[in-house]
Amino acid sequence: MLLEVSDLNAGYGDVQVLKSVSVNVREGEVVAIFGSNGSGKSTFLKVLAGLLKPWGGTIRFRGRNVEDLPPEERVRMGMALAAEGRRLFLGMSVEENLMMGSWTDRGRVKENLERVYTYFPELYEKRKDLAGDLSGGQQQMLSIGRALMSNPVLLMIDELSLGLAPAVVSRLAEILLRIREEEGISMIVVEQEVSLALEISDRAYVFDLGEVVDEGRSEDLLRRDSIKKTYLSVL
Amino acid sequence: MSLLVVEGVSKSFGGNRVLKEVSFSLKEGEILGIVGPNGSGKTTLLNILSGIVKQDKGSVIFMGKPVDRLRPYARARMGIGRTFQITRLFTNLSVLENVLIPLHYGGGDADPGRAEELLSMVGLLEMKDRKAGSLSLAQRKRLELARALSVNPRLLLLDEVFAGLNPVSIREILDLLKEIHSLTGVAMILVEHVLKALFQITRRVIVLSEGRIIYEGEPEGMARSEEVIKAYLGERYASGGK
Amino acid sequence: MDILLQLAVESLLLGTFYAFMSLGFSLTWGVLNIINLAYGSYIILGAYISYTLYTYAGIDPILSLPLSFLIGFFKGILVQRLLIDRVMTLEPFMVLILTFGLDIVIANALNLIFRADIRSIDVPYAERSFLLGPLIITEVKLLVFALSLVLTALVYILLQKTWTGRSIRAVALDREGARLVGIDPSRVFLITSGLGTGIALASGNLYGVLQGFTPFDGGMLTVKAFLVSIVGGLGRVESALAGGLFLGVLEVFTGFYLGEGWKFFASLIAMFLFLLLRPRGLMGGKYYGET
Amino acid sequence: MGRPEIAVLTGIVLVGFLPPFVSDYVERVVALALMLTSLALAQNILLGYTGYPAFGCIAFFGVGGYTTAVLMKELNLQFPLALTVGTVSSGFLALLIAVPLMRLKSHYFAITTLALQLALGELVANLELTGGVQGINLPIYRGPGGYLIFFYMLWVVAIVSFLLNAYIERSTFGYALKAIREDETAAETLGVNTVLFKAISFTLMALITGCVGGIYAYWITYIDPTSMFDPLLSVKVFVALLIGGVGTVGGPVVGAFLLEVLSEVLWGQFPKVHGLILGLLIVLTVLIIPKGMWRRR
Repeated sequence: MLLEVSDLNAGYGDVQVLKSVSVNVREGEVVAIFGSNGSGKSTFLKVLAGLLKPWGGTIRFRGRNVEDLPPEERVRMGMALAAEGRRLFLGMSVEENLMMGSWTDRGRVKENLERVYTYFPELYEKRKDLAGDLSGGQQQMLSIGRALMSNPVLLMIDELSLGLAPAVVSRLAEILLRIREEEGISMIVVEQEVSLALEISDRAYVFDLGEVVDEGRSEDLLRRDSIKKTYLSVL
Repeated sequence: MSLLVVEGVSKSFGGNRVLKEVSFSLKEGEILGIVGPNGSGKTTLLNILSGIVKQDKGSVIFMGKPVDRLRPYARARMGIGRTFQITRLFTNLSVLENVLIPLHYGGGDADPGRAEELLSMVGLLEMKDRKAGSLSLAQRKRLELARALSVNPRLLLLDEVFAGLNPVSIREILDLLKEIHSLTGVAMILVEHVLKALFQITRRVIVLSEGRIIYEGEPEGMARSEEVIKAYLGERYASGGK
Repeated sequence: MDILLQLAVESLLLGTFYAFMSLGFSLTWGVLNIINLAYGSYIILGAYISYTLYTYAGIDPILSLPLSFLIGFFKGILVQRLLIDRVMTLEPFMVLILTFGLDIVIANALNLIFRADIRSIDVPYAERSFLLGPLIITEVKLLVFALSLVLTALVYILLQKTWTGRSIRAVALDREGARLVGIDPSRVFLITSGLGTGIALASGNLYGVLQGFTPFDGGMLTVKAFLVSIVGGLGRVESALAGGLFLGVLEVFTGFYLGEGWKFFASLIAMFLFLLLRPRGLMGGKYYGET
Repeated sequence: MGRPEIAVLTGIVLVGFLPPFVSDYVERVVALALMLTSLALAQNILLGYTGYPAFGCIAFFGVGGYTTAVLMKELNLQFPLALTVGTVSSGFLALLIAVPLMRLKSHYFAITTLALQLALGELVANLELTGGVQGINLPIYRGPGGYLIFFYMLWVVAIVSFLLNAYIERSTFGYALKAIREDETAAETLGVNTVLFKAISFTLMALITGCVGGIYAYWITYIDPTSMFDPLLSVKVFVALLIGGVGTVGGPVVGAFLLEVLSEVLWGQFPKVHGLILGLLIVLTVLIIPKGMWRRR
C-alpha cells in the first residue's frame, strides 16, 4: 500500500471538517474523491500535503508516518499537490514556475522540464510568459506540470476541472491518463464532476459532510444511483 | 408588490465575470433558495444585496426604492439583515452586546428586554454574558441569526447557515428558521449547499452556474434539468455516462 | 538649459544610489511583509564601520564594502531569529514598535561610541571633479553611481538567476505555493533578512563617502527607503530603480529650486500622498507577496 | 465603572493633592506622567476601542502646540483662547483626513500617520511663521498659581480623558467603535456607519492629543520641531499602552505612569546611556508583552 490514511480528523478553529476519514491508495492506482461543496475534499488534500495539521489520525506514506512532517519533507518523499486555487507564482514566468517545482530535485531540472513539456507542449510555447497571463486551462496545466517537476510517486490534484471549459477538461483528462500510463505514478484526483472523476480513476471515494459515505470501483459507482442523490439531494 | 427586485446585475473581479445579468424578484415573506457549484457567484450576489460589494451593472430595488447608492449600514436600517458563511461575530464582546449593537444602530433601539427576547428565541439567553468567541459553531450560527434579526429585517440574507453543522444541529436551525418565519413573516434568501435541509424550508430555488441563472423553480424540476445536471455532474453524466 | 541638464544628471547619479540603498528594505517588506523602521540605522551603522576602518586602518570604504555586507548579513539573520520571528505573526504595528526600539538602540550605541558630531570619510578623491561638456561631474558621485548600478545588477542576477533568488521570489509571491514545492519559508525569511541587512550596511559605505553623517540620521534614511519602495511597487529591482530615480529627481530639484531645507519635507509629503492615494505604487501592480 | 477602574480614577484624583508635599522635581515628573496618560488614553480610543494604530499620533500634539504658540506669539492671543483654537485645529485636521486615511489598514495606516507627523515637523522647521528650526519662545507664565497651573491643567485633561474612555467602555457610542474594531464589515451590515464613527474616533484622539500639546508648549515655554513632532514620544504612547493593556480603561493610566517614572529614573541613574536603555526597554516590552496586550475585561 502506497498511502494509508486512517481515522483522520481535521478542521479549522473549532469547526470539524473531516470526521474519521480513511482512504487507501495502492501503488500505481488512480483514486478519485468527489462530493459536493463543503464535503471536505479540499481539506483532505491540504492535510495530506501538510498544509493543515490534523487533529487526529495517521497518514502512512511508503511505510512511514508523515502526519507530523512539514510539507517540504513530504515533497521530498514524493508527494506533490496541485492545489486548490493553483497557488502559482503569478509574477514569475511559466518556465520559472516549473523550475520551482523541481526545488527538491534541482539536479535534474533539465530532464524534468523536458518531460513536462512533452506532456504540455502549450506550456513550452508559453514558457517565457508570466504565469499570471495564462488562461485558466493553461494555469491548471502549469499547476499539474509544476507538481510533476518534483518526480512524485503520488500526485494529488485538487478540483481538476473547476472553472474550465469542457474541451480543456477533456484534454487534461487525456494527459493525465497518458502520464499515468507512461510513469505509473499514483494519483488522487479531487473532482466535482462525477463523470470525469470516474472516467479517469480506478477507484473512488464519495465524501459527504466530511465523512466517507461510499467507496468502490469506479465502474460500479458510475452505475449506482447514490451519486446522483448525494449531489442533488433530491428525495 | 415585490419586496426585492434584482435587475440585470453583473459583476466582474479583475476581468473575471462573476455574475452575468442576474435578475429575479422576491415577494414579502417569501423564502428563496440559491444554490450552485463552487464559484458560481452566490456569495457575491448576497454581498451585492447587502451592499458590501458594488455591482458593475444592474440595479437592486428594495421596498420600491433603488438601494444601489446606499452603503450597507443604511440598507441594514431599511431592513436587510444578513449572516455570513464564516461567522463574523464580535468575538471579544459578550453575546448580549453582539445583539445590542445592531439593535441600537440597525434597529433603532437598544432595549435590553428586546435583546433578551431575541436571545431566548435562538436559545442563547443563558449564555448572554459569555464572550461570543467562546461559543460553539452551532451557537455562533444562532447568535449570528439573532444579530441579523436585531435590525428588524424585512429581508434576511443567510449565507450557508447549515455549513459545517451535524445533522442534529441542522435540524435545530431549520426548526428555528421556520419558527422565525412564522413569527415575523420575514422574507429570506438562503444561499445553501445542504440541499436536503434547504428543500424543507422552501419550494422556490434558483440555480446559479458560472454567474448565470440556469434554473428557477421547484426542487423536483431541478433534478430533471439538463442544465443543472451538467453544472453539477458534468457534461458526460448529463448525456448518460460513459 | 545647462542647469536643467546638470540637475537631471545629478538626479540620475543620486537616484541610482537610492535605488540600491533601498533594495534591502523593499525586499524584506515584499517577502516578509514587515516594515523595518531600523533600516536607516543599519545604513548608518555601515557608514560608521567603513569610517572606522578607513580612519584607523586606512582601508578604503569601497574595499571594506564586502565586509560591511557580511556583517550585515549575519546581523540580519540574528535579528530575524531572535526578535522579528517572535512578533511577525502578531499585530503588524508590533513589528513597527520593535524595529523602532531597535533603531533607538543602534543610534544611541553609535552616539556613545562616536558622539553626535558629523563625521565624514575623507577619501583622497572626495573633492575631485571634471568637466564633461557643460556638465560638472563629481568623481565620488560618479563612482558611487557606478558601484550602485553594478551592485543593483548583482542583486537582480541573484534574484533572477539563482535558486536562492528564485526561492525568495517564490515565497514573496505565494507562501503556500512555495511550501507546496518544498521550500521552507522560514529559511527564506532568514536569508532575505540577511540579504536585506547586508545591502543596508553595504550601502552605508557608499553613503559615507557621499556625505557626512551622524548617529541620528537613520530615521531620515528609513523614510527615503520607504518612499523608493512604495513608488514603484514592492520588491522588484526594476521598481526600486524607478523609485530611486523618482526620489533623486524630487530631492535634487526641490533642493535647487526651494532650498535644501525642503528636501526632506518633499519626500515625506510624497510618501504621505502615495500611501493615501496609491498604496500599491504608481504601476498599481502587485509584484511581491503583499497580502 | 468596575472596581479596578474606580481605583485608577481615585489614584489620578489623589495625584492632584500631591504638589504641596513633594519637590518641584517630583511634581514635574508627575505632570509628565499625567501628560503621557492623556496621550495614551487618547490613543486608546483609537487603537484600543476602534482598532486603528495611529503610530504618528504626535502629529496632532505638534499641531496643537504650534498653533497655540503661534497665536500667542504673533497675535498676542490669551492662552485659553489660543489653546482652544489649537485644540480645535488638531481636531479639524484629523476630521479632514480621516476618511481617506482610515481606508488604510494596520501598518499602512500606522506608517501614513507617521509620515504625516514627520512631514508636519519638517514643514514647521521650514516656515518663518513657526520660527523654523530655531523654534518659538513663549512668554513665561506669571499668573496666579505659578507653574502649578500646568500641573492642574494636565491633571484635568487626564481625568476628562479617563472619563471619556470609561464612557466609551460602557455606552452605545462605544459599541459602535468596538464593533468596528472587531469586524468592520459585520458592523456595517448591522447598521453601524463605520466611516462616520472611525472619523469621530480619530478626531477625538486628535482633540485630546492637540490639547495636551498646547498645554505642553506653554508649560515648557520653548518649542521646536524636534520636540513637538518627536517620533519617540509616539512610540512611548504605544509602549505605555502595551505595558498597561490596550483596550482597557485603567491600563493606559498605569502603563503611562510606570513608563514615565521608569524613564525618569533611568535618566537620573544613567544620564549617558538612558537612550540606549529606553530603546532596549521598548524592544523588551514588545517581546515580553505581545500577547497580554489585548486583555480586555
